[in-house]
Amino acid sequence: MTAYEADEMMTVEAARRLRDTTACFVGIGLPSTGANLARRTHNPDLVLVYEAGAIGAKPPSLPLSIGDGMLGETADTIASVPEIFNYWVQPGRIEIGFLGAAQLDRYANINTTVVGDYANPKVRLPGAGGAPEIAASCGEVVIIVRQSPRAFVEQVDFITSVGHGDGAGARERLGLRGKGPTKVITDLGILEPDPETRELTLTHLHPGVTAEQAREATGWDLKLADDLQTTEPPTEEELKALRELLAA
Amino acid sequence: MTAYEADEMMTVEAARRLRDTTACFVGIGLPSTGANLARRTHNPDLVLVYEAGAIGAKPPSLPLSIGDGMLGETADTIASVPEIFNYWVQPGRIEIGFLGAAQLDRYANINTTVVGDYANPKVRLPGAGGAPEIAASCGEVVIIVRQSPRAFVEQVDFITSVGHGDGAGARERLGLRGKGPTKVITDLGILEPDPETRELTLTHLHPGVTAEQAREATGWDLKLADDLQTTEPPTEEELKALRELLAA
Amino acid sequence: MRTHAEITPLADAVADLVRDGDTVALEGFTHLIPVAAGQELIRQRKRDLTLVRMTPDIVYDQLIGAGCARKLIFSWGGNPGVGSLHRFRAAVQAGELEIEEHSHAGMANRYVASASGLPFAVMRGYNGTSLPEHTSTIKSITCPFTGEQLTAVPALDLDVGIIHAQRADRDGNVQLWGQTGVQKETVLGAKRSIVTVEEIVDELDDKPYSVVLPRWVVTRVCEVPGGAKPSYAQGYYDRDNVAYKAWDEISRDKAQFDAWLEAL
Amino acid sequence: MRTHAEITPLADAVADLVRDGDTVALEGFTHLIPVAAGQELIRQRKRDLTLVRMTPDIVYDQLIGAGCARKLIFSWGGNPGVGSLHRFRAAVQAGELEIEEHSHAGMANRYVASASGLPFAVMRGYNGTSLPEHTSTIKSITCPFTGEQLTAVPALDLDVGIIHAQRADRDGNVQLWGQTGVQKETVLGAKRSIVTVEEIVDELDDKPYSVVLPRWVVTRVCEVPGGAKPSYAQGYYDRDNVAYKAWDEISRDKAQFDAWLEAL
Repeated sequence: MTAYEADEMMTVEAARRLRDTTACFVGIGLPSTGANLARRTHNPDLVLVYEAGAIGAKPPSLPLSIGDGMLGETADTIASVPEIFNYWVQPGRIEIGFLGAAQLDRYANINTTVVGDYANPKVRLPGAGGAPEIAASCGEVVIIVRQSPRAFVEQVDFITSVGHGDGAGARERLGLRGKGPTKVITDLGILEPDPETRELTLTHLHPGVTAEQAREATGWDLKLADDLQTTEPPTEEELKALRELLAA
Repeated sequence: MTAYEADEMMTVEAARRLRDTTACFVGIGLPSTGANLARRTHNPDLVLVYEAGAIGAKPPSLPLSIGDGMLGETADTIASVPEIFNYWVQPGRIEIGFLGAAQLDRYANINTTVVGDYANPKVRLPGAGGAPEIAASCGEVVIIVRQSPRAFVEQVDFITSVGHGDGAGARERLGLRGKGPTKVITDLGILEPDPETRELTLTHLHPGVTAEQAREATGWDLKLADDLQTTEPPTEEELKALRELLAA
Repeated sequence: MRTHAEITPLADAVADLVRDGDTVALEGFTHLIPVAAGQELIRQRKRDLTLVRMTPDIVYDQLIGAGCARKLIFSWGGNPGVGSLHRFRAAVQAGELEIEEHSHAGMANRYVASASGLPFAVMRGYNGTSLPEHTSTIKSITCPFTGEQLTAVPALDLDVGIIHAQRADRDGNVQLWGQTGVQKETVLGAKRSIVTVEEIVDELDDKPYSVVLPRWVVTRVCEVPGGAKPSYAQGYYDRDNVAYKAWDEISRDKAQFDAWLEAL
Repeated sequence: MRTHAEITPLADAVADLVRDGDTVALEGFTHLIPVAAGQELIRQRKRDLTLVRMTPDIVYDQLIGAGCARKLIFSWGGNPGVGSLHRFRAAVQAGELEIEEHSHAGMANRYVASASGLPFAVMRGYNGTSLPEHTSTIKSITCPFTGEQLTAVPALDLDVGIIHAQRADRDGNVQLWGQTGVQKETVLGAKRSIVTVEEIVDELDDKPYSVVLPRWVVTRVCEVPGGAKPSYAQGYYDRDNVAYKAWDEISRDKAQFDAWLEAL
């Protein structure tokens, strides 16, 4: 079996989650890699939607930015940015939103705005972009993020995009119509919201990773699922497709 | 001098009113004839906007309907119908709205909806179409309509499109941002709102028409301007252009 | 999840997707009016429909005359460039058809709200007109920033959106071009959609002022050449102005209309 | 009335149309970013600007670093695919730049409201996020039909809208194509507009996903080949990813940035 990196496991697992998906809203970076890999492996019909306007983009290599020319040139259609958000994201037309995060809390709320105080920030991050409405309105959200105590925090400094708010019933109270984050895929394993409490729970470990490692990489007292499972390692085909994609 | 019909005088006079206009929103029928004549005579740069989406249409002949293929094919650009109303009409971007009317009252309020009671109509007319917002938001409105006691009534049965409401200050109270009707051009002459009361006043008679004829064709006690003038008869060139347009 | 529009005969699409009592919009502003689909609704004797259309023209005159409609939501009902719609006019004057009447701007914004997944849209409009006295779906709304009074209109609650387009590919990606009115909003704003097309092609190519509706937001595509006649399909055929004028004659007289209906 | 856009050098357009203290939007979403126009604002030492842009990228880093901006209205401030905007980040962390922060959907709707002549737009958004605590231009609004709580955002009050396009004709009709973001709204929503173009041509022809801004809604057109570099202009040149990465180095260090500014 070919050796692989933790990031490769993460990306392959993300791609697998798009097996039965019609349309996916893609953020730049890890989400874009995962979604493009899915289109080359498990789901050639997968519709990739990017916030700069491309619907059904089929990029020949990984775009560096969200509005690269190759996205528009290979798209089934192009929408204006207002149309993307108003006609495509807002009505819940897109099944899965694929997001990254700078900080994430136990209810999968995402911070990409600021570390520290908003008025006197320790680190100013880029901000919201398209994420808040993707997180609110896509059918469900899959988050791809490397797991570390700096990223997985007890409480995010700023809620840029709502995951499960303060827990059970929060999304309903806030009038958010999508299901919210259903999976957080990391370089160590997979977290899913507990069906009752909505707290993120470790359900899968990637091969070779221990539960202790995952708990140490988490800034809160991470709960483990009763039937904690091991992720299937990447197949030869998956790895080959991923490496070709990254090299293109 | 060539003989001419009353309708020709009316249309020629309407075209003259577009001499210094950048963009004109065109209704079908008499308004379309007048606007297309203006583009062939006094104002070749005149931008014709039609509600089906054509902006800058240059039709080679008179379109039968508001969305004829020749309008789109000759346009500078085409907008969707929501865009036409939201981005072009509503912000007051269009200087002149050219409208017709089934009924008109002394404050230039227009009825194109119903004769008689709304719930039990004597005659059901087509309805509002684009007119209410054209009348509300275009910089000003020019109405072209044949004058008769049936059309020029004391009170319209239904206000489809607001002219000057119940008189001075009405448009301001209603929050309507365009100036409203500034001219009503008929087959007999021209009516303009009194600067104080906003009541339509006869300011011009077409050559050969008497004030008495105009008053008889009006369902209210029509006021005459102190300096009642006679319209310039159509020139040879104007008539030639109009007849070519109608024959095309 | 649905990934591709299904390509079927029109009769199947109408039978499968349109139910008695549905709210159905057939759109196309002068251009690309889905006439064949409307006539299929008549043939299948659909009843109690709430019909929605900015400019009900002859196909709506036919649907109303044939007794398919319980209610009409519209903004301009006439035979463009010709005159009245006599079946529509007769039904309204006889009080046999419930109407909900707006302006074009109001209808366009209602379609936009539907396509946007919003319950309403905001616009400037209707102030000082008689429409709000007779139409309950026009309300006032205050700007929370400036205090200005504006107008709100609700989203249309469309069960089925029906349009005609020039082309589709074999996956059901639909393309229309030229003056495309509110057709995108009609499909995106409805629960189910039927698109009749002039032809199904192997591959779509670029066209000026093109609207593409991707395969996954369209329910059915039906190949119906000439499906917009007597309106026009840019690149395929022109508007049949003679037919529009001839309709005036037919619809004016109930007996002639009944004979037309019999022969349909 | 203005019937044609005026065609002038960029320096004249900026000198004539942009005043200190103005609210100015330079738009272009990755594609067609009006970089040359932004740098002309720097050269002319414009001050106290309220700068508006969904995705302030390196040209806004330059404007902020050069001291042109009093305030920034934005939704995502980063160097796409590279990392941070260091001049922007330094200014915010030092409290030297007032910010008004939205999401992309909020900003897009603010542009739509401006282009529509409305004081606000309605959307679903911001519920449960921390943004409303810090941004006063986010308010709640109730649907008058359903009672549902939605979000309102105000129109942008733009003095000048600046975009880059591929082409214009000699009358000033402007054409851009490909991914065109919020550029139409930027021009239609501003009191005055400047459009830099790759080239001025005798006649525009059809292009896929083309936006045409007619001559009478554009104030100035300026021929500036390469005016979007290091971003890209579809059909003319690709994105210069190396330059985006190199900017990280320059902007990270105040002394290097000052040298860059001196040389501009």
